[in-house]
Amino acid sequence: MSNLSETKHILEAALLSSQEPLSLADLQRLFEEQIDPATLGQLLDELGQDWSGRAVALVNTASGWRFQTRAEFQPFVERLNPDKRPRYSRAVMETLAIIAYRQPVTRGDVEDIRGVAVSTQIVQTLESRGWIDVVGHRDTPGRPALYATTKAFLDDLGLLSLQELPPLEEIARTLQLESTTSQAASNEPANEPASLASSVG
Amino acid sequence: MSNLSETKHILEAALLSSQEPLSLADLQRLFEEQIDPATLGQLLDELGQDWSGRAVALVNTASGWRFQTRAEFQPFVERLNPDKRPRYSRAVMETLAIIAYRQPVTRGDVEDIRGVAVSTQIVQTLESRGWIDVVGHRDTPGRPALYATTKAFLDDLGLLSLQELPPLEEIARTLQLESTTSQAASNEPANEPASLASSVG
Amino acid sequence: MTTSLEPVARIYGEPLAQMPVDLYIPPDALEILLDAFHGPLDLLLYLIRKQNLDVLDIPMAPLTRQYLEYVEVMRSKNLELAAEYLVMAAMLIEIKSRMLLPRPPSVTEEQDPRAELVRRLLEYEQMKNAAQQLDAMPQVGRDVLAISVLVERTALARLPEVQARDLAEAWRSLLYRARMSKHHRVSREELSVREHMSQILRRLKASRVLEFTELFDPSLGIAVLVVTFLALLELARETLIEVTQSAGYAPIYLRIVHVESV
Repeated sequence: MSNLSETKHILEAALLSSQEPLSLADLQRLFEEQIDPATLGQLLDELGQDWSGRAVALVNTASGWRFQTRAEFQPFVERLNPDKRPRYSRAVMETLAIIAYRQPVTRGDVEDIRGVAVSTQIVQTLESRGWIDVVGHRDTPGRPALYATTKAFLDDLGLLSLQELPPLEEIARTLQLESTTSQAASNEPANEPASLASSVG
Repeated sequence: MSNLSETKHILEAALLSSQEPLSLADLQRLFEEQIDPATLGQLLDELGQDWSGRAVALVNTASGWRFQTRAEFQPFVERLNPDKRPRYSRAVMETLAIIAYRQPVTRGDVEDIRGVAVSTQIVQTLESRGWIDVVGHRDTPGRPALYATTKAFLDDLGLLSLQELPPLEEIARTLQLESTTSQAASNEPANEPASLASSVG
Repeated sequence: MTTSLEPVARIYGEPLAQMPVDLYIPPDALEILLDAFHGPLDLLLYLIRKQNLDVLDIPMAPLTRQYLEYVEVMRSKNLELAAEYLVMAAMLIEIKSRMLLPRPPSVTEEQDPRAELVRRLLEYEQMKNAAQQLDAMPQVGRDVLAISVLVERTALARLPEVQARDLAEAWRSLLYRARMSKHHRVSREELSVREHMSQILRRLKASRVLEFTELFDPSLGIAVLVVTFLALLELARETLIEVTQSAGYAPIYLRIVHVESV
């Protein structure tokens, strides 16, 4: 490699023009001569810094590196293209959350947690977006499909791995309050919502 | 507009993220406040300069401004996406081989050897590639064109001369090893292409 | 004609003349609201949170009453009620009745009839919140755009690559098809002759007439001279060129046969 800044420009052009995130292996393939992984990492770091403070950023996702606009830029885009992409319904997002946090799960598992039937359409919406797929079948009657989230899901949310998902709200509260619960439960007062509300201190 | 450099970043992001070239009118629409056309022009100039010397360039096309990779970047992209290169059909390759080894030949000669008609399209494919051309006409009825391979053909195949083509004796030998019926072939019928070979040496 | 208002619903057989105050929903908004609740757990959570109740110490009687009132309203409006709402109603009533039974003083959490309901409510609430958080994250395509600038390609379409060995392969398949293997011998010299035949024709095409000696460049060596001469003879034999000499020792001229008619 004759020139590091030229190499950086090639990396930049590859990342700007690629439809999909590029892995380190992909980026290596750009060059005829082997490029040292440490150098590659350093160039990517530099590139990320070159782009800091701009409306486009270099991000590292599960499948690799890619350039994307920053969320703050979206209002400008929407002025240009007023038809914005619709948000997914709550049913879709809840199904997605359950699959993301509890994977692999069957549709039945999702239904148990949500307390309602999960329509085929909801599952299809997520499948056709490429965010979930069938990773196996549970060995129970009917052999229901087990769903998990895909790399594309992480990519589209700009995440490296599932560990980067927002942490679930602590269930610990339950345990902490359980002692008070049992006491309160033992002498349940008159069925007045007001008085009950007061028990929440 | 509070900040010109921020405006430039917005323009940059819009141009990078748009699938289509953006006209000056499109770019104006990005901003809530009217942006002075002279300022817009100046910012685009600056942006173009910021990108000079990189593998991606800002270009002004008939339908507006857009970013695109420079032509020099193409070999890198192709290394990244080694999509299968197109291949010539067997008919084209055989025609080319006959012209290369037996030149100068007419289309009729090629047809005699191949045993099938040679379409105009096949000849045109090789002519438009610049690999064969007409070097004369045979003085027979219809005065058919005589084809030969060109220097461009040798250049493109990385050959100094036709003698660097794989020798045909070897080809014949390998074939003989394979062909158990070679003796049967010795009493060759009259209409065999071999009659052409007899014209040489 | 009766003056009494048509009851909105009947609860435990008692007509309910009015919507529950805290549940009042404009009638035309009911369908929207039914849509807004994602099942019985969601509705229960709404009722609990709205009244600032502790999920871990749910007052079963009022909650059950309110839940049933709500379900009755939905039914009275002939809205298609998901079976899950009725299953939940039955569960709430069952829990409520079990709560009324005297319990031994050493009751543990597991034996609390509400435990399963609480577990489900908390798990659902956790996922509901997680869904909101996920939804708040920037999504490619919705909140951020993936960049993919145009790759400038040369105007020329990608052309097939051919190697010398591909030609040999093509020839080989020809030989095989024509069963020429026995009698067809092509030597390097012959190929070289054919190459020079093309070269001579090309030169004649450009200059129309060549003097015999112009064809030969002694600096290329004897082998080339010989091959050129052989090529010349072959061209003449194949009547591709005309070789003329007006008299003995006069210059020999070469021309393409009938080139003027081309």
